[in-house]
Amino acid sequence: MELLIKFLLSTGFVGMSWQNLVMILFGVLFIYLAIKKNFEPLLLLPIGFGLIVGNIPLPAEIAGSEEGNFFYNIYQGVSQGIYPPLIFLGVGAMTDFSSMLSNPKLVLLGAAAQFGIFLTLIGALFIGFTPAQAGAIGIIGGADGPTAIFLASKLAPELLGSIAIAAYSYMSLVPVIQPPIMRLLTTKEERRIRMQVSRQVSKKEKIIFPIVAFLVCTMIAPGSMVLMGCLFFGNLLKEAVVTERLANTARNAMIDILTILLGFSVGAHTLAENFLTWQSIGIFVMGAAAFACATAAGVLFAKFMNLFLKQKINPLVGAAGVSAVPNAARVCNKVGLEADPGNYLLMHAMAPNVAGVVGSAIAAGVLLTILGS
Amino acid sequence: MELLIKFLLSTGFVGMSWQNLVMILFGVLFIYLAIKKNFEPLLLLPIGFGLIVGNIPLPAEIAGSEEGNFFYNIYQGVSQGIYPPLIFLGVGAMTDFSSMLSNPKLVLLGAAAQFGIFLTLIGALFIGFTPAQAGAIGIIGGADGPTAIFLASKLAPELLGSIAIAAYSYMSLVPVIQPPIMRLLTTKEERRIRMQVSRQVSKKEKIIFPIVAFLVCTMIAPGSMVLMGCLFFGNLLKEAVVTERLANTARNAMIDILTILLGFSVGAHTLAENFLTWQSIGIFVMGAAAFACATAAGVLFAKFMNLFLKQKINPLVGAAGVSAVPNAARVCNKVGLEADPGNYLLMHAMAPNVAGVVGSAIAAGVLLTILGS
Amino acid sequence: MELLIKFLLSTGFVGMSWQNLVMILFGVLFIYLAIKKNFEPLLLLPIGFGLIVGNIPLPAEIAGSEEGNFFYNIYQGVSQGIYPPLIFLGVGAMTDFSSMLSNPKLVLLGAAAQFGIFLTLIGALFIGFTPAQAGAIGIIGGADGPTAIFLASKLAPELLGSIAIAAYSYMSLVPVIQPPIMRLLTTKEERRIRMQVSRQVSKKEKIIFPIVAFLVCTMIAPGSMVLMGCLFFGNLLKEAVVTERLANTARNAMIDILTILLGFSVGAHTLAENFLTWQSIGIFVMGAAAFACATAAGVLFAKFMNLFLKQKINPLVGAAGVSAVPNAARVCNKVGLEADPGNYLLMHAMAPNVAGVVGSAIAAGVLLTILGS
Amino acid sequence: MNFGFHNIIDGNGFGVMLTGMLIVFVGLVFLSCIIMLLSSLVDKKKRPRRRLSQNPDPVELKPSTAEIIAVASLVIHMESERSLGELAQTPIQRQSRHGSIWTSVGKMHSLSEGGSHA
Amino acid sequence: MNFGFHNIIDGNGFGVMLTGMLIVFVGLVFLSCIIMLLSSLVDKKKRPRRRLSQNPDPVELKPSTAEIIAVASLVIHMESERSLGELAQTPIQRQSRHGSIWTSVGKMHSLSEGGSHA
Amino acid sequence: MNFGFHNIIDGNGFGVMLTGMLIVFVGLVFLSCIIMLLSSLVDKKKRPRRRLSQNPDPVELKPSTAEIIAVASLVIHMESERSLGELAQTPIQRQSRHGSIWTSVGKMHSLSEGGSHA
Ligand code: NA
Ligand code: NA
Ligand code: NA
Repeated sequence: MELLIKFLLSTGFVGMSWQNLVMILFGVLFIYLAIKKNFEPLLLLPIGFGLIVGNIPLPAEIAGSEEGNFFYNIYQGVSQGIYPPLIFLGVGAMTDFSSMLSNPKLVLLGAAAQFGIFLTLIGALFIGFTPAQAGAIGIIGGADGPTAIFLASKLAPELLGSIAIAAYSYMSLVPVIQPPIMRLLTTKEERRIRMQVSRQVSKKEKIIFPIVAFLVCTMIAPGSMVLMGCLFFGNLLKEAVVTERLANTARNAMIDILTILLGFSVGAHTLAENFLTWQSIGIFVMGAAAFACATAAGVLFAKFMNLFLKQKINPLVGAAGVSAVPNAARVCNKVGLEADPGNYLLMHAMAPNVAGVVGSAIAAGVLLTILGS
Repeated sequence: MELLIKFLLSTGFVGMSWQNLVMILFGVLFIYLAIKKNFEPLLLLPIGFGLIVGNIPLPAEIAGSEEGNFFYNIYQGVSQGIYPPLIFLGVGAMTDFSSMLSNPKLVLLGAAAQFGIFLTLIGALFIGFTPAQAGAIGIIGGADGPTAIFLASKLAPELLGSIAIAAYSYMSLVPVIQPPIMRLLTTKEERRIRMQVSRQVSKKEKIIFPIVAFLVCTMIAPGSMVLMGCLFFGNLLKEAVVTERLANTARNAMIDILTILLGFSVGAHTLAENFLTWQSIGIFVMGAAAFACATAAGVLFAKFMNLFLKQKINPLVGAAGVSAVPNAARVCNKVGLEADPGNYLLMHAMAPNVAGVVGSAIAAGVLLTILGS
Repeated sequence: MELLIKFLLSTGFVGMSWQNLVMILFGVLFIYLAIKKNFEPLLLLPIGFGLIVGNIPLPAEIAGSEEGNFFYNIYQGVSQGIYPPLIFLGVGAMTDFSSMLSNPKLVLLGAAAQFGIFLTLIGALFIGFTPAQAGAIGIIGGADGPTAIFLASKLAPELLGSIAIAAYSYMSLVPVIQPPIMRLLTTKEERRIRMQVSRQVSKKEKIIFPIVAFLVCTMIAPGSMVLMGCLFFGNLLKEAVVTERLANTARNAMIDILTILLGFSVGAHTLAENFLTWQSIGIFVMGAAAFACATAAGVLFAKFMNLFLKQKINPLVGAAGVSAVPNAARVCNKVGLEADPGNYLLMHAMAPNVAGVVGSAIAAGVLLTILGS
Repeated sequence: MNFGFHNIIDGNGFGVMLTGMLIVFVGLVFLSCIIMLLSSLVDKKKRPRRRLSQNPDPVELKPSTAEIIAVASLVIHMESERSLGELAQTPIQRQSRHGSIWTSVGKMHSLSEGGSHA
Repeated sequence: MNFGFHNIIDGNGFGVMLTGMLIVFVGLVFLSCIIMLLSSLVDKKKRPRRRLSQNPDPVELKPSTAEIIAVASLVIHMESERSLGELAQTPIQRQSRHGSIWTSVGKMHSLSEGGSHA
Repeated sequence: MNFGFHNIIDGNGFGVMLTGMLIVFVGLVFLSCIIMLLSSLVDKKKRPRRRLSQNPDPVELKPSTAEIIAVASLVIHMESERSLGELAQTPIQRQSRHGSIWTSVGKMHSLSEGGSHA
């Protein structure tokens, strides 16, 4: 009988606090958004379910010590910084840089959009985060999941959950955040600008690029070595046809398995005490700001470039520099079509889009070097 | 020359004991059963070969310390409780709960069949096992591989090999064990009962179910949190079409890789000194008892329910409550067809069948909470 | 401002030594060979890119302690001896032993070719390597990647990079190294010998073989237990049709993922200070010698066997005993066709070819037992 | 190993059994109630799911030559995708829930909607 | 959390920002220069890559019967390879070997002859 | 590094060589004996395995319209399976680098030439 009592006392109802409940509701919310609104479902659904799983109150004797606990074990891949680079490897094996290779000057737009990162960093410092935390929050503006999680795990593990969720949420909110800013900062004429068709890129270029690009980027920002190494290694596997089977596994089985483990364990480690804080609200506000600034920076820099270029750029593609591949590029295309049906910007927008991935990885490297203990 | 002698003394012939030989023969036996009799080949073949590999006598200087040893390393996934939950995740991504959703009352049969677990536990206590060991042995009656291995790794690691082998052997012996009991406990009329066709289940239900089910189960039995979390997470990946690629990898590449590692390392860690014991015989006897009791409990409870239901249940489907997915359900169908060709019970039997998986996971949670140190 | 200086001082340009540069060039070279010359691309391309990544000079504060470093983490699978056996498992799931089963006497050629291993060992001792190092270098003559890496990680981790690179380079240079030796040691008449068609092998044999073969090999050379266990386990998964899905994953997703991790991390751990040494030159010279000796030994032993056989063997197939599957077998076929268009030796050459894999695994076992600390 | 009922008493076997079965039943009863609730909550109007037989009988299908050409083009299309190694990265092929080859176009749409891991 | 500009000064926020943006720009400017160099270095003569229309219009394709036959052979071949996959689905499917009569042989063969990578 | 025969003597090189080669030979001789035993033990009556030609020649095939219809239905069947999300991954299938269906044969080659992991 006392066994039964003992057991009942161990059930989830006992010790279920309102925080737990709120967290579980958040989990349900993210799952809903993933399924209904298609908000980065591959990440937000696992994170959402992880939130639910991680916030069921457990009696001490079950939760037990961290070690040997399943979720603690699979979370090692995050805290040790193993999953994100390998996922980045798979991303590299998916990414096609040819649009970027075909009109290199659009790369600069990918640089400009990183302005959002650093402005957010300053904002985060202002509202009282430590420099390391501010760096991790700023990277949300990079609009790049693995990069954000990788940097957060190094600079501010305690904020990782909030940062990951903010990053992925805003990446899927790009179609909501960007258009008004884009319209605000451009005239209808500018949005109408048609860009010349981009040249064909040879296989040889595509193969040499990842190697050279890796050297350049790591030389200049050694902190981005791991991310860059994996991204461009994956891309080389893809472009060097001889390793197609590896590239294929990297972008399918491998990235899927890692995504499951990453999302699920990140969610399960986002506990009420870390998530239901003023800090998180700050993080989400900053994140929104980051995306807005990044978009604005991209668009304005494109207009700035037009002052010097005779072959004008359509400033809308500047907004794609925030990365958030491929959503941002699609948004550019959409807004472009509104202004001029028949003006398809997608392929042009892909250039700053992928450049933005590289740009935010460089930025992450800089932050890691400067702010990393 | 003395090198040669030294070497010869290190060969397997020296120090090959009769126990080693018996174990190797057991390994060959399981491989034979897996291939010829199709006894859960995906698990018993790796375990069988693992038995052979693990029981070759090695000179100390080769076997070396546990650490750094290949089989010790891959076994960590078992002893740390990492493989079984992830395999369960893949199982969730394979399982279709719609039959269960379409007639919920059959769920109770999945509960009744867990009686086998606890009766076996008492039997195991009786013949002198410790409570923890008895719990691990009882779970064999759950007829669910990952659950059994997971619980055994927590409660009685020293018995894991015997328990895993017993569980999988009996799961594949279901077509031998169950029919006589089913026939004994039912009249021809009862076996003839036809059940109404089950309603269509909407996508929405299928998506909401895993979330709700997880909450209910872990609230009531927090000890089952990890297993339930993985099972229902996998199922959500499957039902939420947006994550199809993850579900697909989870039920293919991921579960296959883990099954290889689990089976092979479990086999290689089942050494003569742990396996060739009176305990093992006890475990196998208890295991058989567990399956028999579970079947009987399922059938009898179905008949008991019929006392109150106007829409009679065919008691045969009660036997499917032991899980052992999908063999038990097939057996029900087969025995049903004997009594009345044209009375297909398979879809009805799937309901208690999958309910049994949930049931035994809950039971495992309870045992973990009560008996876990 | 001082931040900027601090950062600039951390860039790759500072502290870039000529050794780093040479290593990076080596990396580029291997990638070039992999893509253009199809030199074992699945391994040499990852290793090549790894070389580039691993030899970018990093400031201490980034490189940080070994622990927690991404490349250090994924390298654990190599230093702990986890990847090579699992890759060997996948190799087993790809390998078809039927040609070997259909004419067993050709197995001896796979033994003869291992002579290269031990002659190289002596050569390596001569030029001043320690016995353990010499053993690791000798295994290059085994012409078997996973075996070489596995043994090197146990006997001479400091040489692993050079040995891995040497092994894979020479495996792909087989079409260059072998033919002259083969022509030198055989008369046109011998090269013209046609071999009788080999008998059909029954499924049963193919299933029993891996089990028996494992027992025989590990009994005689217990040190080869892990490699043999994985090779023949994989092969059993393949031949026992019931586990086809496991075999399929083992030879696709699993082996690909492990190959990516192995190649990349081995490359990234091959640093200038270990690679740009006289030792490496010694290793490459010895490696070439190893392949040459192995080829010669195989061919000569085939001629020796012909003294006793009435059903003559075409001595060319002896050269396939070095393994380097399937290149060596193809070379035999090619050289055979030169002498007599219409004399297809491929299927015959596959027998010593796969026997060579087993042979070098046994040799590795012996070396591990004798030279392993 | 010493037999005896005292072991059961010492191990509180019956207590464990009763608690265990109770919890299991409570859990699953609860679950089945929830399921009943669910089915009443969610909208009742079911769009009947197309049931595709796992090995369709050629004779039953009777495709026109037009359909055969469509099949041809589909295969070519699939091949080209696969050989370009690009389809691999898109969930869509597995994601599309429609059984008919006519949705091979729809696949390309869902392609552009495929979520990214990045 | 205490607001205030002093945080920014203490954290040297502007220094980080300037350095960061500088490096990012230097990096990507550098990169785009390299890309321009690349495209001028590599041989200019492009072999036009076959652009396969993403949704092939059946009517436009008009395959000859020869092509349809090729499709047939391709499908047979794909089936025989993919039938490993078929085996690799659910245990139920693994038992029951349904599917095309044509490929019942191909299954084990495409296996045992699957290239030896060892 | 100091050259010299003494190294070999100190390292007992010849001992290792002799032991090694002996063991390797014993092992493989043993193995080949076992294989001979095996082949004599197992039942001799072989059911001749049908050999599926590795590169199906379109001209050789000459499928009847019935066969083509079968192909059509097979593709539909494959599609339906795939859309049911059951397709197991077979990377080898995607390994082929050729864009045209005419190289479906080439896939088998690229399979056997896919380089080695070992
Ligand atoms: Na970015
Ligand atoms: Na059960
Ligand atoms: Na060899």
